[in-house]
Amino acid sequence: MDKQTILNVHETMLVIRKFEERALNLFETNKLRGSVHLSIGQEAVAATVGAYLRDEDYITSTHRGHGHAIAKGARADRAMAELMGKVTGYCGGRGGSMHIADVDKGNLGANAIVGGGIPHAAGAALSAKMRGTDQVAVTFFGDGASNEGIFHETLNMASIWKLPVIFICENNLYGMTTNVERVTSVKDIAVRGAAYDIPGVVVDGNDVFSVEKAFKKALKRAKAGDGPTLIEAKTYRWKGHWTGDPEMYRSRDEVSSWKEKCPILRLEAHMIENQLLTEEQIRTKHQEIDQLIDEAERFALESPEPDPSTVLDNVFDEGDQ
Amino acid sequence: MDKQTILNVHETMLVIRKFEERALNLFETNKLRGSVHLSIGQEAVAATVGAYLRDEDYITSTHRGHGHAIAKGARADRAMAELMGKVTGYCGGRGGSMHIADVDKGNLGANAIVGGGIPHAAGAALSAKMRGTDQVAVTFFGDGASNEGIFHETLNMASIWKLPVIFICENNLYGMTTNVERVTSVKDIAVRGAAYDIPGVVVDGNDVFSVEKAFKKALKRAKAGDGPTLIEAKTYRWKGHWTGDPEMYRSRDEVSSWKEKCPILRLEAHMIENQLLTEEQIRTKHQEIDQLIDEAERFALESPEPDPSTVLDNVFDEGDQ
Amino acid sequence: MSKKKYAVAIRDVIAEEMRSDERVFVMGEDIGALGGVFGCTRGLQKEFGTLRVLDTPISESGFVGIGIGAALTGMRPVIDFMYLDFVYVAMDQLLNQAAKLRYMYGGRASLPLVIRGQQGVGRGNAGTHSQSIEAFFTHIPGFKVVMPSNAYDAAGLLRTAIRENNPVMFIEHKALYIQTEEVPDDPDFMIPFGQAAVKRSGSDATIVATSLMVSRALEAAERLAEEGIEVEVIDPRTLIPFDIDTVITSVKKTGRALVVHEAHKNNGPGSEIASQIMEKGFRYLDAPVARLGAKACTLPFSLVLENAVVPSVEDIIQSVHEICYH
Amino acid sequence: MSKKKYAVAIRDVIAEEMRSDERVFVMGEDIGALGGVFGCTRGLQKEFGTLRVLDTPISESGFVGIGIGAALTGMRPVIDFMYLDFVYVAMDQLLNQAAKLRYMYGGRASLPLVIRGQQGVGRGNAGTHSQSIEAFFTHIPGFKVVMPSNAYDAAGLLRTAIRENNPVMFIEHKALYIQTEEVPDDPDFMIPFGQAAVKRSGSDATIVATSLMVSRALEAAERLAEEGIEVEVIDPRTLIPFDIDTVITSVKKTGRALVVHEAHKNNGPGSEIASQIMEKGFRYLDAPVARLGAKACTLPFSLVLENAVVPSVEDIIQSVHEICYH
Ligand SMILES: Cc1ncc(C[n+]2csc(CCOP(=O)(O)OP(=O)(O)O)c2C)c(N)n1
Ligand SMILES: Cc1ncc(C[n+]2csc(CCOP(=O)(O)OP(=O)(O)O)c2C)c(N)n1
Ligand SMILES: [Mg+2]
Ligand SMILES: [Mg+2]
Repeated sequence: MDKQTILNVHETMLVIRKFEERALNLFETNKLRGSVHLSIGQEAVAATVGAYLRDEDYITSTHRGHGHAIAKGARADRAMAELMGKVTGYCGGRGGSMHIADVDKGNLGANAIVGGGIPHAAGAALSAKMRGTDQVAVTFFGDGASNEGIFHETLNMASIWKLPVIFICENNLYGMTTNVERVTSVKDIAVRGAAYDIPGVVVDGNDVFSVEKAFKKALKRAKAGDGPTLIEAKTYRWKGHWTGDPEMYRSRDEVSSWKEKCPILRLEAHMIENQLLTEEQIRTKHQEIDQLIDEAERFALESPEPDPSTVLDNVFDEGDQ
Repeated sequence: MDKQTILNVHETMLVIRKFEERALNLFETNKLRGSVHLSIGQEAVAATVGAYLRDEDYITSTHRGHGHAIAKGARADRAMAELMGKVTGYCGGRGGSMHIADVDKGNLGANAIVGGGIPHAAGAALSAKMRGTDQVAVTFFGDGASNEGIFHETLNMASIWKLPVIFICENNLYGMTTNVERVTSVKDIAVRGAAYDIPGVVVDGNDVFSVEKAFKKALKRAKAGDGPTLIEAKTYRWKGHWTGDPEMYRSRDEVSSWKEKCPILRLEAHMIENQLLTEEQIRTKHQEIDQLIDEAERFALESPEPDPSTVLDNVFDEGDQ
Repeated sequence: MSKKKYAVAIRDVIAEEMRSDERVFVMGEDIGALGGVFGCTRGLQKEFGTLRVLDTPISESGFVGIGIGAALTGMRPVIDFMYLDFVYVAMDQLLNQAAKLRYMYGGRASLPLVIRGQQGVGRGNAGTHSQSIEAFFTHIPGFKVVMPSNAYDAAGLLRTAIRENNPVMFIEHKALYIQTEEVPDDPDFMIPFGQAAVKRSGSDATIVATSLMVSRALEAAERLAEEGIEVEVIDPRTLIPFDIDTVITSVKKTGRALVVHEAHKNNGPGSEIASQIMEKGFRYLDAPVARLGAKACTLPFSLVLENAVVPSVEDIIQSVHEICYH
Repeated sequence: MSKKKYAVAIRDVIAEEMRSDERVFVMGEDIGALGGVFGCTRGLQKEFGTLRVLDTPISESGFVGIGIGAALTGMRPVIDFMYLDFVYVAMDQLLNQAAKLRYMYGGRASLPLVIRGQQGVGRGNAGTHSQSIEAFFTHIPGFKVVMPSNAYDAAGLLRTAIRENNPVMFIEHKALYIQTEEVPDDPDFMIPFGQAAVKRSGSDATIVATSLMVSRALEAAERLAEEGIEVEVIDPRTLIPFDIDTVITSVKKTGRALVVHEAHKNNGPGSEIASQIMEKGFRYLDAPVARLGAKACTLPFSLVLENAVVPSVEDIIQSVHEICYH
């Protein structure tokens, strides 16, 4: 990873972290409502993948999708406005946290149905292949999603059609309150790649360089027309599944041991060690992002509510093809 | 396989073969209608598995299910009556060829939805486990079905719960008109077992002894509480996917090369070689079965049509629990 | 009688039925240690163990199918769907399998199977977590369809459902779980399917309302009474079977009817009910039967938009005005 | 004009649209070498290759999702469903995804996606291969729903569907594929959605009939004419959007209406249509709107039973008698 990419990945991780910390705060103070799932602790995966995607590449994401959206270029202000259901949000307040999308910029959407977005990425990859472009599609999903039938169906088709799609399973050890081991028959979800003749690789999802290595290889493979890769990133979510989760399914020790593996602190240590940024510069960066998030919050709070008389708009596209 | 079992398997194969040949003939002479899928050429799998199941064990089957039903003890006459939609059929004419079931005898049903019956077998196995019996459940399905999501979901759950269920994939090289290689990302579907930590084994589906060996091992494993096994039986259907299939997707040569591997002739050669039956005795057996099928045909033809005034019966079970 | 929340009433009935019938078990996502997202299985795994309170992977189609296999072979599964919207991924197992197997097998099998889940608005969960989708199960034959609007009914109907020999869609409402009611302690307390409850009597118009809409209809009725319009409010409690007789008896008296539900109005369950009222009560009708349901768009995330989509007390009042001053 | 079978009319429109628009492609099971079980894609793979006529594994949920991804990114997929009954395994991708994404994304995406499949009785395929399930797509907002009853309409409506920017359920009927009709050769021949066809005019009663039932309604009308009852027969052609104006205009004249479809009567599309007729035409009605649809049981395999379940010409005649002599 070159210096500029490292700086980008660092910045993206900070935006994700601080965006979500703020979202949690706004939720707790009743300034936003609904289902808000935080990816705090998992930022390295989204940020690293995002750094290697171009605008024209595609992603699909999940209920835990703020990080993926930001890494694919979403603005914090419009994303925050969407979390508040405001008209300036990415979906004009129609979608909320679980459906942030920006199709023109290649974010085909978060998806509130577990596994629901996986085939959409494969479809975008098929479309790229049909249109003869070198676009690549990435789909993020959780350990839990790998037990849905649609995971299986999509990997099989992506393999036989050699689609330029990369499957990224963020194994954060839990699906809601359920430990992955209790419901998943294999230790490493990556081994499931073999059932489709797809390379499966396990990476440390809290280490940007580990993610980078596997992802670059997958990108190369996809662009060469050799088909998909399944990457399993072992990581951890620090917060509850949902805001208010009593978290009785895991110990404080487990949580704090993972906090010690904070992907941001780890990258910052590397940056200091390799003299990419000083501690001072890092602190300044944090402040910059804090300001960005302040600004996003203000924008979202000040944005208007949607007009109820528009509620039936956009069920259909009435325009010409 | 002991002598008696060999004789049983041989007889079962003959019943299946002759039942289906007759069904085809009746279809072609407009005496029965609808979707009739024949398993001619694949008899070794059903017959061998059936020989090792007890009445209290369970099976679930597919649209190509006559053989499985017969091997699980279905009478040819009531099965033929069902193919004609007669009131004496296993389903009183409500289900037809694709839904023959005899739940009390452990046949939980053929299923016209590809993959639809796979979880039912796992459910029967779960039920056996809950009720503390040593019953085993077997589900038959095709190569095509292994690309349905429900295959994936069921194998995962069967594995984590160590259910006494055996997954038998009859890979007859085609799903309808589509060669398995064009739509399936792996050469051997058996390798998919590894994605669920389930042993996967390939057998020669036209050889009763090859099926026997794998199935006995799977039975032992299931009864020991060690969980499921995935058996892939490579075999071939001699007839079209449906009655009337123009079969443009395969060559005559391919079909005749597989006819040379006829599972019945193969077993008969073995029987003669090992002096289990003489040629004469085999001929007599054939005649016996021909008579059974004549009788079944007569029974079916002479049975009454259902009474239209009963059409709304049995939507619900109105009885006490 | 004990005062209980709707969620607790449900939990208690499941527990009692599990105690008295070994064949009853529950399966679903996060039902064990958590006790379900809404607490409807709280404490059950501790009492009955991990086999009879079976936590599943996120594999709805597969585990509904497994429930079917278990039901065919002597067990009585109660499957927890968390959000009923997720049934779409399991629709084949529900509508082609559970609903049809008994019939297709000529009546030679029974499927004692309860599918429980909650639906509706109330938590800002947006389009795929706020739907009301009972109409799928009233259209394809094979399911009994139950929609309790309060804790008392939830208890009585759930016991009937668990003891029923047929597939039952037991449709709860997320906004009702904290609703409290007196519930009989009788361990055999059951409410038969197909018996509507007349929640309020009146002579000027009949409202048929389900689930969360029952309370809105009652509120509207109180406000209409202030203007001298006396509304009869009927909660059918089960949609399959449907107690049309009670509705027609009411319409004979009032001559006017409105059907209110949270499902989409277009081709919603109210279309069937309105059509039946017309078929059986045409000569008593002084006005066309009115229908209210969610507007024809996906449920939006924004609260102001969501409120504009689902029938409100004001919408009900306005609709009653329209049929009364027709 | 050329005389064409319904199946051929469909095939030709797909081929023409694929020739004139590179973004159009077809995917589904056994559509390539075989050309589909009913021949609707015959010859296309030869002309357009294996990528644009894409044979899929038996993975309906996955390939509908892949179609959605392709539609979101500039392609215009036409997905072949062989038997529409199989949509149940793909219901989430259809009803939670295809139907909702545009709305949930605030209108900032379009989904030009056609789902084609046939339904209905006619080949003795029993319960899971004979259903008529348009009501799912008229209930959940987001799909246009098209039901051509003849080759001419099939051609004109399919071209509109393929050029439409929204998800379309294009619902064919297995018993109509060999039906023949004159079809315009104009490569831009389109029939707009939402325009009913008055198939026969009459003054005594209105029949609204869809798909296979249109011909049965016309046959019933001929026989009723012999007894002096003149029936107007309307084929709405699309259910979403629905041309209620043409229906009400007719009911104004006749005062009597019957809706006939092959889907189950209970909560079927006829419930919505009957309710709308009542809402908008109450004062013209001399009798309750009658409905005919499949009885409330799974479609049985036996032909005598199947015939007892689906509306027949006799059933239609009897129903018209009932509304006329009300
Ligand atoms: C089809 C479906 N089933 C269940 C749910 C409820 N649900 C939402 S998130 C979740 C857990 C997902 O786990 P995982 O895939 O590991 O993602 P994570 O939340 O850990 O990021 C569940 C069960 C859903 N949204 N969709
Ligand atoms: C869900 C579903 N999709 C498609 C079909 C149509 N169909 C019936 S049989 C069949 C092929 C099945 O192939 P395979 O599983 O290999 O079984 P085989 O017919 O070879 O025994 C297909 C596609 C169906 N019945 N159900
Ligand atoms: Mg997880
Ligand atoms: Mg096959």
